[in-house]
Amino acid sequence: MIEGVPLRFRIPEPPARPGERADFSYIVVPPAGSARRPEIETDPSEMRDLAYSLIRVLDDDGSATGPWIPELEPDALYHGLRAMVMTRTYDDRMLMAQRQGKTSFYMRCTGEEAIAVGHALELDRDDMFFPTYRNQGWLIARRWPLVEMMCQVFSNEKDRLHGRQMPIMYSAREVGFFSISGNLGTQFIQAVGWAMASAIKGDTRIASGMVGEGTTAEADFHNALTFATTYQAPVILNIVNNQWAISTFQGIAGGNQSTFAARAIGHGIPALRVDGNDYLAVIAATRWAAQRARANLGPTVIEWLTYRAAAHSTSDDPSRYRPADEWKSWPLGDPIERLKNHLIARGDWSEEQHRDLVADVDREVLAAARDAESYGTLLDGRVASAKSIFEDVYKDMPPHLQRQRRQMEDER
Amino acid sequence: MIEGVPLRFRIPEPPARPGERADFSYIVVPPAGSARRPEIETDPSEMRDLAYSLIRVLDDDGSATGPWIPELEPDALYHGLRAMVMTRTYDDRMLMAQRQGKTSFYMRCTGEEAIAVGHALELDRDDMFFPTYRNQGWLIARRWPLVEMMCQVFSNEKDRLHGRQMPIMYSAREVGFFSISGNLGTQFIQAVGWAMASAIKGDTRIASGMVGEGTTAEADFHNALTFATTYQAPVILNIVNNQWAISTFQGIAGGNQSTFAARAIGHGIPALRVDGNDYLAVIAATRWAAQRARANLGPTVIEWLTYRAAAHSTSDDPSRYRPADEWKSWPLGDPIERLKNHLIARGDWSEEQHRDLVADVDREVLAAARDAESYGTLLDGRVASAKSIFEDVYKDMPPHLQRQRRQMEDER
Amino acid sequence: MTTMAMNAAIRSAIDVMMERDDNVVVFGEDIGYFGGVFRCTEGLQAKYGSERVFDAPIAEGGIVGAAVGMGAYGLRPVIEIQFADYVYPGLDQLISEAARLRYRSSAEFTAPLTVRMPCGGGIHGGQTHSQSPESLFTHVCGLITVIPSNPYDAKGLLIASIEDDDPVIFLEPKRLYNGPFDGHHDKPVVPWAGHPLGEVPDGYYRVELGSAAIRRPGDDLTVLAYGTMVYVAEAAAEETGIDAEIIDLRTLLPLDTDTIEASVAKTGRCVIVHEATRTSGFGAELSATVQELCFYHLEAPIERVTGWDTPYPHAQEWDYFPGPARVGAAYRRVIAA
Amino acid sequence: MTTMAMNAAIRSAIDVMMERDDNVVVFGEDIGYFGGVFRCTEGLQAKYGSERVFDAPIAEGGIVGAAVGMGAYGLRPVIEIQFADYVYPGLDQLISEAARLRYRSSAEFTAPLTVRMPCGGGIHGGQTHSQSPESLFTHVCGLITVIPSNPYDAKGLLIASIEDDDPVIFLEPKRLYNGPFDGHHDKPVVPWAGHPLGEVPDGYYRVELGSAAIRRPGDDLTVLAYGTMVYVAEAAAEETGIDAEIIDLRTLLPLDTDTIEASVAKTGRCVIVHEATRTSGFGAELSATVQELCFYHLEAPIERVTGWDTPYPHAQEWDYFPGPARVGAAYRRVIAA
Ligand SMILES: Cc1ncc(C[n+]2csc(CCOP(=O)(O)OP(=O)(O)O)c2C)c(N)n1
Ligand SMILES: Cc1ncc(C[n+]2csc(CCOP(=O)(O)OP(=O)(O)O)c2C)c(N)n1
Ligand SMILES: [Mg+2]
Ligand SMILES: [Mg+2]
Repeated sequence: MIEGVPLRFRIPEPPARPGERADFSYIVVPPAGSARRPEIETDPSEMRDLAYSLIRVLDDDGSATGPWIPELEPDALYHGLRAMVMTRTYDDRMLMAQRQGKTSFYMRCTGEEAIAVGHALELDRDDMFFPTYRNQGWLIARRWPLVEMMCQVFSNEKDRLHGRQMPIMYSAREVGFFSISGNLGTQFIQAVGWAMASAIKGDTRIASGMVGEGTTAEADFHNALTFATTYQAPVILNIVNNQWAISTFQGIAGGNQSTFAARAIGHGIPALRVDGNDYLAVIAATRWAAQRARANLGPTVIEWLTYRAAAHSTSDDPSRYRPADEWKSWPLGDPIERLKNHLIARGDWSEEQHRDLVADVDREVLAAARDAESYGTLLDGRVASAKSIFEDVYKDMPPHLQRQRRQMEDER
Repeated sequence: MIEGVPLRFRIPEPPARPGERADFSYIVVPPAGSARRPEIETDPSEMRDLAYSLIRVLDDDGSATGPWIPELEPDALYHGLRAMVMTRTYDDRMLMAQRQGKTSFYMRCTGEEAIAVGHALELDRDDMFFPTYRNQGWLIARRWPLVEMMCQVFSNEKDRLHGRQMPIMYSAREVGFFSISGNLGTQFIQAVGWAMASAIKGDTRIASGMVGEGTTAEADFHNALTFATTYQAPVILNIVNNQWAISTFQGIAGGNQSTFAARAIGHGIPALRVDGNDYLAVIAATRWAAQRARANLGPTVIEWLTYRAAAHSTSDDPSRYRPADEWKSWPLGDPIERLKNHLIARGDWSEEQHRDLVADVDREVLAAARDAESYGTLLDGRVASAKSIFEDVYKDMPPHLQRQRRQMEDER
Repeated sequence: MTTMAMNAAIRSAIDVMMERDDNVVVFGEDIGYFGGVFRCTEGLQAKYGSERVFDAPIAEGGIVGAAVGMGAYGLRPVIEIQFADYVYPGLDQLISEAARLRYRSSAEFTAPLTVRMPCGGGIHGGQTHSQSPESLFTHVCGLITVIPSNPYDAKGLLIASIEDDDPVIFLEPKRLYNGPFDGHHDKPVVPWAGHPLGEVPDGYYRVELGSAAIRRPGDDLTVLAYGTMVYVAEAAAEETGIDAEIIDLRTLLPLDTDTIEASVAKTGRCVIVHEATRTSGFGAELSATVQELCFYHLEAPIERVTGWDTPYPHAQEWDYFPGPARVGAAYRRVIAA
Repeated sequence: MTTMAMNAAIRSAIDVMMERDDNVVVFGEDIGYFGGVFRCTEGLQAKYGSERVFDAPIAEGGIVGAAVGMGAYGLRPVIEIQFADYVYPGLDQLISEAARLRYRSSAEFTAPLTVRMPCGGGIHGGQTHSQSPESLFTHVCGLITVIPSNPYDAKGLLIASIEDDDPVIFLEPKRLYNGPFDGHHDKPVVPWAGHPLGEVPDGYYRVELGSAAIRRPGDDLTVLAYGTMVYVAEAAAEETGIDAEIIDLRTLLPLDTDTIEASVAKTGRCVIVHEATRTSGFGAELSATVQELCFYHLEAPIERVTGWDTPYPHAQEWDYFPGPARVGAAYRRVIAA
């Protein structure tokens, strides 16, 4: 018996703090192409290893390799690249707008563009996506008008959400993008419920939900996995492991003891762990999981390994809690660069074409911003009317809200 | 692409309903002694198989076999047997009292006695146990007075909980038994918090929490695993898989897709899956997990495989949802019979001695019941005073409660 | 017309709606094959199949969350929380999601769920089977809160709730499932058979949300009550001989302030009765509203008779439960004031 | 004495208590190395080590649940919920566990936690960074609910909360962290430096729980307010010229009814102001209480000025926020009545 040893309390610490050298030795990067690709019919118990490996298609030279290479038209690749570039450009423009006071708040997804863009382009138009606040790439990939997005960010007169939601909390049913909640994790189980409903109705549409690695600790993450497995719901449950949750590194969510993909194992759900900065891997893994769901083979969990290159939000200053240049050491690189290099390596693209693309996208984003600003911004106060805040609380406005609305008008 | 296939909604069904033949083919019973016993220092990633195997020590002939045989004095075995017999006798007596209206409610643990009894006798006196309502065996094993237990069940004048709690919701700090909550799962994370506190203080005490397999679906189950792994808390997290949660079989909690022990894998916590009707296996697995915790090796999850032989509670009639004789087909037998046979096989016990024990225990329980009833029962209304309900809401009674207490007295 | 107990009336409402609308699905803990611990869904799985009536894992947050997703898809989930005391793990999904989905998406997505839950005491359930959390829901804009007091209303209100396009919290006073209960726990149980409100049409009908019912017209004082307390209020009127006008609110939000105002304007006196703890209970809102609407009519202070501000005790249940004696004492005080 | 902003005063309270009592531990999301999104724990991890000040997983239920277990062990956890809007996943542990542990175990086990959370609007946080859920807590017996309006009180009340042996909900109006705010959002921000209540002793002192403070004595009417609304009420008094007696409740439960009663008995008029939605907000309880205690003194209906019964909108924040114009209008109506 080992007794009488004083217990110790251990708190996981990130490998590097400000002033220290970035250290990603905890990220093991296997060669591209090394992860196996089981048939989608494989029993989940036969593929637990995939929760610990890393699916990668693009190698350091930009060539695609291994069993996960997805069949894709060059056009599709080009569209993905353009959407990623557009997403980053959009983010930079909106960040600037926030600095100018045109909006109260903004969140970028820099470095993570491949995930939402690839996911959006691979799923079907009628599927439903339950996104996070870092999935603007989906909207851009699906060509939801930039002006619509910006009007929401500016909370202006043309904002379809009537200024009710904070910036970036989009809702875009036409492109299968569920209304974003400010509460973490709540939509993961909703995605499962939506998928259950689709199965109940004998429909063919599937759902996909996304959370950050920090959010895996929330109750609704567990609810989602339990309901997904019990009812074998046609849903993809994505975990974007970008290493940070505001100032908290992934070890605080339990990431030092296991991969996040492995959370699925105990529920008997197959899990893939995927290089989220590898656009081809994103397409391939999404396709595999979607095929399983559509074939009545049930849910799949995907952990996307990536890095949050920018601040958490405009309210955040990451240099207070991590090395300012950590991003430069991130071993999985930049998704845009990697896809660009791949296209170049294939002979389908050139540095010059890329420069043109960037310039072109820049112009498009700028034009959209001008257009959107013409409908007002938070700064100039051209926002939805005060009395509109009483609408949509209920389908029909109950008497007490009518009274309150009258009172508001009387007291102006 | 497999598309256009209508989705199907699948709801797990138990193998047999009333009128059908009991069917436990889903329970795989490996031979006793076949599960390996890793050293406690083994890395969790090296023992994932134990979440899918079944640790058994006692074979069908009552002999102990394999690497998990615990060292135990014959006296300790005798004490365990006696506590199990006492637990069952106590349950039967209290059931009768409920039928007589002496209490409003009762819950038996028939068939599951080995788990709480063995756990109680193996852990240290100063450890803290966060129990379920089916863990009365702990109190009996630790010789908490039967009369105390019964006075709580009768809600009588001597009830230490002053009639505030429903019957069986004991609290017994002296024997390391935390106050039972009526809300499922809430205490699992509390056990982790208690263990974290012990580690923070450099103490040597550990915690143990228990939930039913149905309760693994609750949020606090996930909270417990996340906090336990992140802070490597010295805690044992037990899942009693007795196949049923009221009328709902284990498949609805996700048990058809995986074992419950395996829930731990994704959190990087070692898990044991144990024959819960095998007293020696209970002792051995508890010891192994406690040693890990005391040696600063972190948490362990244990799934105890057992069967809820009786009704869920006195409000329940299981013949409405499962074959009335299902218990008879349960492949892991009766824990009392199995330990008895083992003692007989060892030559330490006989049928006659056992009959004497049962008679002796019967007398003791009956005497205690008489004693307890002398302090009143719910039937005769000799319960704690009405005004005592205002005490212990806060440490010091605030003015509004004093006013309400006065009002209660005025209006009598 | 058939005589139905309240749980049977609830079952009948669900049955009618499942028949009429394929999008109605029902799930919750133990509600499938078994039919629910209070038998409110008995026979429905056999009738509609386990794809539309099914057991759920023990995860109230998951149950509500999945229902929100289903509602967004286009279904009308009717879910059961086994006891109102267990709704708290589901509160985040109710407050942060169901209640605000329409608003935050400008009606792109909605959550037309009905969340049924047994509430209230009187069955020796102790602190975890007796709670009345209604006031919490009424503080959450976007939710509708309903609480019937008899089989007829239960069915009509539940049908209206399921048809409503917003999330409805449907509280079922469990002590009323088998009969009206006036707090005289030592008297024999009275069944619904024989009570006029136990007569329930077999088919479809609605009792509109947002309208109260006057259960007993009277001139001396107005009593605002709901659920079990309606019968306690009636018993107290009978026992004190005070001519109370007893209003059964039926829907707490939106509240039928017209009926309340008219009554208090007439009587000038008001007693509010509920079983929930007093501080910040729904009685507070009622009291504030009455004094705002009827200040110049009030001849006596408004009184609240409620559960005490303690957890619901097990052995002292009848000292906690606001019975006819306590309610009658309040009537007398308010009349004497 | 030092001039401190309110977040600094909060930090100072925790610091003082960590120094005095080894059993005080602090955890929550982003509160460790980083010091919290509002900097309320800045520097504490460096001073006391990560064993006593540490980051938690994003699981509010887990944070509260772990704290309950620690409290039962004998520690005094001081936990932070990053925004009050995110407390709902932790409500079950607060309502079903922390609040009732002492009662259900007859004091064998207790839960001496302090649950800090920023609340209220005014920072363009929209519906998920602006809520004021205080009334929910006040309905839960077993909890104490505190809400300071200035640095001096914040420190003294927080020390008293940490020392208290019962669970305390400690709400921090986030718009007050950096300065008093009277609702005139278009005027420059006023810092705490210069405000008398920004002067804070460096060491230990207590402001007792359960006692209100009269911020402005007056004869015309009584205003019941707390948190940010205290300054709005002051501005409205100044702008209308009405001689309001402004009471800062500081502790909502237990409530200082003596101070309230004495004031309303004197003025005969009462306005209640809070930022939370109106229906079943804490104003309802206040209104009910005032009319119970002071019915025969009241010369006009009690008015409630509150947030509207809608989610907190982002762009229309200042139409939602109960500012001096709305509060002043209520003063005038109550005086004229
Ligand atoms: C229920 C809830 N708790 C806390 C927060 C505050 N919060 C917003 S984002 C965030 C970090 C989330 O991290 P992660 O899930 O890893 O996503 P990422 O930001 O990295 O994409 C926190 C704690 C919240 N929005 N909701
Ligand atoms: C939060 C909560 N939800 C629901 C219930 C009602 N309930 C009491 S026991 C029970 C079944 C529990 O099953 P399991 O966890 O398997 O434990 P067992 O009874 O089999 O020991 C349910 C649903 C509860 N007590 N608490
Ligand atoms: Mg993250
Ligand atoms: Mg069970």
